[in-house]
Amino acid sequence: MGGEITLGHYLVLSGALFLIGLAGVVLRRSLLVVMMSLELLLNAANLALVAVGRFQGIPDPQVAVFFVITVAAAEAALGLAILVAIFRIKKTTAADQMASLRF
Amino acid sequence: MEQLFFWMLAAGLLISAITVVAVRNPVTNAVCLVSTLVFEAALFITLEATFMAAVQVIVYAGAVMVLFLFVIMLLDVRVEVLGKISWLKIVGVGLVLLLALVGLPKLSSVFPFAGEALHWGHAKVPGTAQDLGHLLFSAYGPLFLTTGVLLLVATVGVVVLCRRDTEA
Amino acid sequence: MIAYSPYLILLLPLFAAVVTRLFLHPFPRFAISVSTLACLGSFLGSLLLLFSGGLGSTIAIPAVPWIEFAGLKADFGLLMDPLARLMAVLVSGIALLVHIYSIGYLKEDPHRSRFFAELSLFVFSMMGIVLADNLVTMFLFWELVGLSSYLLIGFWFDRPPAGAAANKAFLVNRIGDFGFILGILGVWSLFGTVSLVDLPSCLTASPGGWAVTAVGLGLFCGCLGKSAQFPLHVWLPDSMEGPTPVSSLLHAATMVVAGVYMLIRVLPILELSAVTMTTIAWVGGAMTLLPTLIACQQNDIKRILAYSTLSEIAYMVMAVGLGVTGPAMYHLTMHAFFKCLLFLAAGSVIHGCHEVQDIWKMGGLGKRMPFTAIVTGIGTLALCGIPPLSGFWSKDEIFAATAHQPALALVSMVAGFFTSFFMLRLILVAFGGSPRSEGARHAHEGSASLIFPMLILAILSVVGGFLPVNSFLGVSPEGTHASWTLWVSLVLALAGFVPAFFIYRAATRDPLSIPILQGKFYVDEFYNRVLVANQDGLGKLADAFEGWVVRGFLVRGSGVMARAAGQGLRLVQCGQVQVYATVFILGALSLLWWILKSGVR
Amino acid sequence: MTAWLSPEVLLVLAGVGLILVDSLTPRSWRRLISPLAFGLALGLLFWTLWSSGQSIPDSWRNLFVSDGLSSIFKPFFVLCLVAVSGMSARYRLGTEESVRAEFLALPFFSTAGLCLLASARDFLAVFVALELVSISLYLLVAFHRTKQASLEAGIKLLVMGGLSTGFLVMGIAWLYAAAGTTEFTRLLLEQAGRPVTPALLLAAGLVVTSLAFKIAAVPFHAWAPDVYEGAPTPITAFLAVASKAAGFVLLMRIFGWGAFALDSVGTVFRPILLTMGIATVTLGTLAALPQRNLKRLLAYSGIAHAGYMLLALGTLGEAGMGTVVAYLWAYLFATLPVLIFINEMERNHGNADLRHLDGLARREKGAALGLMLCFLSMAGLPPLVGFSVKLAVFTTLWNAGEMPALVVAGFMAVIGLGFYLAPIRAMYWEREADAIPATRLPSFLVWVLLAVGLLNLFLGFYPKPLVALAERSLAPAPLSRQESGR
Amino acid sequence: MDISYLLPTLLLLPLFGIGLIALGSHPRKTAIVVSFLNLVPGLLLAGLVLRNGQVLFGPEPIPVRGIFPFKFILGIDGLSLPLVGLTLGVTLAAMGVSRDGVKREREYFICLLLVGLGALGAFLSVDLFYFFSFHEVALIPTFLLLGIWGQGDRSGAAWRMTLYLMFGSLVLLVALIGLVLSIPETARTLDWRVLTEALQTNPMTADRQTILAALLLVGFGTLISLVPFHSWAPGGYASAPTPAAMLHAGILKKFGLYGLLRVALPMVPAGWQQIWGIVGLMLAANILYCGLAALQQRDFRWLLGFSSVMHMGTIFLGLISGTVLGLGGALLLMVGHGFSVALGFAVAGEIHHRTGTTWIPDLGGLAKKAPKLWFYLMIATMASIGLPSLANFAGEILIFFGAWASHPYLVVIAAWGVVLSAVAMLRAVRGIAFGPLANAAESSPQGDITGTREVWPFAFLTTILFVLGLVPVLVLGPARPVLERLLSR
Repeated sequence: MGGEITLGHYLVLSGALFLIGLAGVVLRRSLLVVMMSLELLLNAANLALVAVGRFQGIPDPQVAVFFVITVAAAEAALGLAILVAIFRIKKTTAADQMASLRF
Repeated sequence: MEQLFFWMLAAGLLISAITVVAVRNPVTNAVCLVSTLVFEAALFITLEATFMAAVQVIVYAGAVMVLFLFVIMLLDVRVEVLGKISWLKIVGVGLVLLLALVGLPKLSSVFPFAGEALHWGHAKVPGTAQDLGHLLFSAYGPLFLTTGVLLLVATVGVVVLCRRDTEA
Repeated sequence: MIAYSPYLILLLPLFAAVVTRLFLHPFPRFAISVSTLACLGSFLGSLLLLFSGGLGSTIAIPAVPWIEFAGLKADFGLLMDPLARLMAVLVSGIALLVHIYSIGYLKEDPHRSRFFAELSLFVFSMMGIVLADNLVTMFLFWELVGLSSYLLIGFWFDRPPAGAAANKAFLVNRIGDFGFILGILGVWSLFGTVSLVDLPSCLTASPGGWAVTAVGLGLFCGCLGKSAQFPLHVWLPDSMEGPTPVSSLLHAATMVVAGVYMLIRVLPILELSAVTMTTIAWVGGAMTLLPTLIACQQNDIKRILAYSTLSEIAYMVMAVGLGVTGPAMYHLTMHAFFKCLLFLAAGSVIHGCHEVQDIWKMGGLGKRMPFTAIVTGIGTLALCGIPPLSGFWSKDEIFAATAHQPALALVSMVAGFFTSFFMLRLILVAFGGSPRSEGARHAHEGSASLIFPMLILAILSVVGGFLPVNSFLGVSPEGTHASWTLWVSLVLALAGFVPAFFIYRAATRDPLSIPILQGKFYVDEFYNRVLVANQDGLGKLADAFEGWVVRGFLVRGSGVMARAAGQGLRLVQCGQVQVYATVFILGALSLLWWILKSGVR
Repeated sequence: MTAWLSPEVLLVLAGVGLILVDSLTPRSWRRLISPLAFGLALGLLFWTLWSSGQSIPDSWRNLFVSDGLSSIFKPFFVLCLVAVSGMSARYRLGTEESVRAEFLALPFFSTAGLCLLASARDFLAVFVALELVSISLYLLVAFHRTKQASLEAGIKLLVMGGLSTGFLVMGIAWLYAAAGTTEFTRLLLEQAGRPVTPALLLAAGLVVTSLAFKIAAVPFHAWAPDVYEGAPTPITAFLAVASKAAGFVLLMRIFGWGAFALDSVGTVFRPILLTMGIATVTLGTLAALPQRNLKRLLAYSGIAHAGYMLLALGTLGEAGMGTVVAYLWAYLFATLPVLIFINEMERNHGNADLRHLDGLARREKGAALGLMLCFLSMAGLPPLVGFSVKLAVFTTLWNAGEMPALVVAGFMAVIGLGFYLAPIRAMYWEREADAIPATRLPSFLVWVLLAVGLLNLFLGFYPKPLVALAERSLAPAPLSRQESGR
Repeated sequence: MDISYLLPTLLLLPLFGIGLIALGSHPRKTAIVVSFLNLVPGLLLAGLVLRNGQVLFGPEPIPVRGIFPFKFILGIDGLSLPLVGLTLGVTLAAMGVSRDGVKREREYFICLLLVGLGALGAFLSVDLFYFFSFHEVALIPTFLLLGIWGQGDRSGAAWRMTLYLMFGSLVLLVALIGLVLSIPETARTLDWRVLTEALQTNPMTADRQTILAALLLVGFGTLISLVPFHSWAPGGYASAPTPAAMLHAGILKKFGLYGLLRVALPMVPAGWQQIWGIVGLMLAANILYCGLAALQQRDFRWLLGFSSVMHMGTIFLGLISGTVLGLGGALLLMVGHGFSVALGFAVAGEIHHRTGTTWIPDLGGLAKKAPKLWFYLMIATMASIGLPSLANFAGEILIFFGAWASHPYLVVIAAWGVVLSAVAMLRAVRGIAFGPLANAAESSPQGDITGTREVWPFAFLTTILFVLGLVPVLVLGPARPVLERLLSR
């Protein structure tokens, strides 16, 4: 199983997760999944934070994770609320249906 | 030991994350997201951040994801119809892959301590609820208050956006 | 203050012009009086000046400052040397006669007060040229003469040809002035002064070479325009569109001889270069002959006279080119008398025939207008240089000067032959035979104001030869006389009458038809086709370039480009949030890549 | 004790108070809620002005700082709040009328977040404050939930904002990884005298990305036009002025005094910021040319202005910072009146199409004059204040030797005139008055527009006050360069 | 007695007038009265300048460090005096030929006054910031004047003019920034007197000077419509309402020339040496190209516009002559051209008012129908083609004399330009004034300009043209020491 696990491993992992999140944001039509992908982004950051805190020996990143989770929750709640409102008038959550404002 | 857990969890994490992005059924997406979060919580534990792991499971997997599922059920979202596969998407995926395989290891190597090995029990940082709580209420007190306001705003928002029109 | 009083001869006409133009416009009678009296005053003043302070000497008069700036000094000063004084008398005198003549000639014209205002302005400008003490102010008046002649030629502005002729006159003069101003600039840069008084003393350190030649030719160019010499002669015949008094004033005594006068003034400079002098002499020589040829085939009475004027002035130019100013001035004076007489007579004919100008539509006028016929005859004899009339004496001196240039002498004498030919043609056709038009049948003599000036001029034409012009100028007559010129020229002049008499004795239409002469050697056509058309063509090109390329392509084009770029950028803004996200991510990634590139260095 | 009565606290209290008052009082009192909100905002403005530069509670010191910059910009944000409150009071909510109190209260929270941002000295604080602002803005933008445009704008802002948040958090994580801290001064001290590490640069790059998003710099700008157009106009004003300013305040703070105020970092970021500035100016100007919607026009114009400020900032010198401060104030004075007017226009005509301006000069002379002055100020024509600040930008660029940037900025300023003149042309040239339905503006608004327009003129001729502001914001910087050991 | 407060008075009076008009006084009368009253401080200041050499108002220049180191200083000396006089005179005349009953009268006269005010401020400003800003004050009023009250292709003309001028201004601005930043930071100032001195005692490197000179050339060149930056001018003037065309062509364009004389030439002398060749080409193009284009114009206003552009070339020749003579001639020609072109546009405006067109082929017989108008048309024409005794002639001849030594070829071109302009103008005069009455002229209700009320602006401009032509020392005298100082350094 290779060498020892290092901070680098965790950072790569978090980076990969971040990239997957980005891909989700860009590729998926459903706004619900887009928002899930945004959660992935934050989670990737959380992973990095915790790992860094562990290796740097400081507790502050974990506090940051705490705040991030709070923010993520608020953002998710609000986003879902907007989605519900959108669904009420448009009966869809497809991102490409939301393009009346343009040019 | 560390290696075993890390690789297992990492694989799980990535697989579920890819599933979140790749699968078309929203319920599957949501469930996989939960599993991603749980895997991540497990990874927190490998990093000896037990309290954060608990928060992750309770708040994230517990609360936020339930919210997602609720909405999915509420809206009765169907399986997503595939959009056109445009060159943009192919290029995007290709780029992601390229970056993941080539860029990330290189990128990660630039950070200090990047090569420091993980050994359980040698954590220099306390990860208990008490320690974090102390920090949260003293040094980061103002921010904690601010997050309170933030949640208030979110609450108001949800109420405003999702209320039934009784007056109209 | 009294020292400035000579300025009155200059300012009186100006005053008349301004007052007439601004205040007396609705009152023609007052306008005419003021204008004529001013001219009279100017004439008397000139006479007084001519005889005061001794003949042949220079009177010093303080200058009025105009431009005195950074080394350039150009003031309004009066140069009161004998030449100027004689010229002033001549100009104002002729102008006075023309004024008197015009009173009768334009009795019925509703715009006559404007005419007199313009006439006064002309007198003022002409006196200015004569009296100017430096080249810059001379140029100033030079231009003003151009303006007033423009106004006078275009006096009947509702006749389209008048406008065209006025424009042509002004523009051709402008071309001459173009050379003149460059010549003045050259004088200034070579000799450091533009003052005519200082000029002779500055010439001692003559730089010589091509520069002097160029300067001389530039100055001569001014003369070409104003004195209507080849190749700038085309305006003068056309300018006959103006009222006849104008023709006589402009083309007899004053405007056209300004060029000669100016040449005499700057002669010291011209003499520095033999090339210049030769050029002047030969241009003059050629111009004595060419117009006389053309005149033989012209039918408009005034045009015939105009071509004759071209030829006569060419004699003066030639004389200057030969370096003899005395004969030139002498001829200038004599020419003023008889040519003015001829023009006034022609005016009288036209007036009498109710605006008929074509000699073939006249005929039989000798009986109906005997006085006019007689003075025309006198004028003709004077013009042709038949002794003892005025023209004979002056021409003789010029011919004498050509004695050592036989080619020139020959050309100019042959011109005398043709002059006699066409003048007799004119008299025979217009005054002989029987009337050939309604106007000619009812022809009559004009009023006293028409007769009087003609009478004076006729007397002067007869006795003018005995006036002591040379003593006015303070020079002694040329000593040596090569007598052959006298006889040859006289014989040729008399010989000219013979063919004319036989051809035109009883002709009712022109038996000769020589297209090239009728077409005036096609110089006008050449100008129109080649020069004007080319310049207009360039103008069209510039205008099209301006319209299409500059305004259309560059200006509007850049606007369109900017707008198109804007439209293009809008397309990225397609409304798809995921496209935005892609742009965002790509932007962020390239930013990181850039940082890595420049940071890891 | 008074330290606790900082604007942020009072703003939150006011917001909560508004909601409480609304829910606790009889329904018939509701029409008083708008004046109340406006009054509160106005009161807070005076309080902020009076208490600016006052010290903050001790326990906040490690997260927040009270210095020249914050004391200049807190009033700025509260001034925006006043305008937004006034505009909100006149905004037609339609079916949302029952939640007007929330509509009025939420900007207070958002402003609190902005004020916190203005004095944040720790990236964690930046994150939390920024999220407070963002989340309130997501909500406010989508507030008009029966209007599709509003919702669409909301979801677009949310997606893009979420993305940017992701980058910010990742950046913070990397900052921890690179330096072990997110506190500005410590970051500075940590790195001083050492060769800069790529890790720190990368982290800074991520942070800058999210701030560039905030100020709508190319290529992170794409959300701005759509969101400006879809959002309720008062919120557009808030986004266009306050939120953009906050981004700049942070950029100034991190590049001017804290965190990344190091030459070694600067040499890397200077070309990046300048390039971004050039791109932003160019895109904003060119894309604005074909716009017929006044709100979109303003959005692109705002992008262009961000570009100019970014160019000044990109020189990373004291002069550049001062310029940005002055520019932001000038931008406020030029943009806010126009948005106030657009708010009225939407109230009367339902949208912000340029043709509603036709013949305005005949109907509303004062308002047209005021608007014209504002547009001209935005275009940067002397003697309006917009010119003075553009002059400062050009001067800064020349002084820094950034000729390509200077040339582009100059060219774009000329092209920009092309679209700033469009509304003027509509107001003054186009159709005659009788062809247009007459809807009068309230006279006090006319006076406001005119007064602010003339203020533009006055400040153009006499920019001393702006200079003073700029100098004050620069002068007493506790996180001064000396501290960083240089 | 210190009466330097007359300087701000010059600016405040029009401002006061604008206020009065905005508040409801009779627009045209107010504008005329204000412009007339402004002559009083103008004349007093002229006297003061003649006696003292210069008048200054405002704080003494001290170097100020910071972002905006400018001070509001007004000043007038022998160089700006003629231009201030030009502004006052042309403004008065422009107000005089304006008419009652224009649509949206108030705004119209406010815009006109603003244009005049801007020019006046620019000529009076000692501080480069205000020097620049005041010029721009006129930009938007011009845009509005063209757009609202213009004729023909007013929209295109307005856009073109505004964008062009803005372009020129910005290039100029960049150049000015460059100039100011070329002196050490401790001595930094925007006062052109101090700046000139500083730059002359410590000149910049030649390369830098060259760049700045090129920028200044493009900037000022656009403002004075130097080829190839000229194409806004003819069309703009053709479309502008009469008083606006008078003000802009007569006064505002001179700002660029004034700026060259005041700022550009003395501050970067070595730079100009480097680009003489290009400048010569450009001004030759101005004279020949625009002269030729003028030949082809069939609309009188376009013709005036082109001929005005063409004259800029001649003035420029004076500026680059490098002699006091040439500079003085340029100054004189600036003033003369200002008055004459204003007169020309005033006449064109009257023609347009009477016949509804300035299309020359449609016109004719003006001399018969309206002799007074014809008289002034002749004066304008003669002035513009450099007829002696009018101011333009004196200026031209001085320029020719001044530039002869250094640029003989250009002088030849310029002299030929005089011929070209004569051809163009006289053709137009022939078309307009000579010949039988054209239909357009016959159908018009009014005839000649009559009565003092209509005639005085024309007579006023004509008088000034004659006075300056006959007594050029009025302009040259006070300017001479300034110009000499300018060259001696």
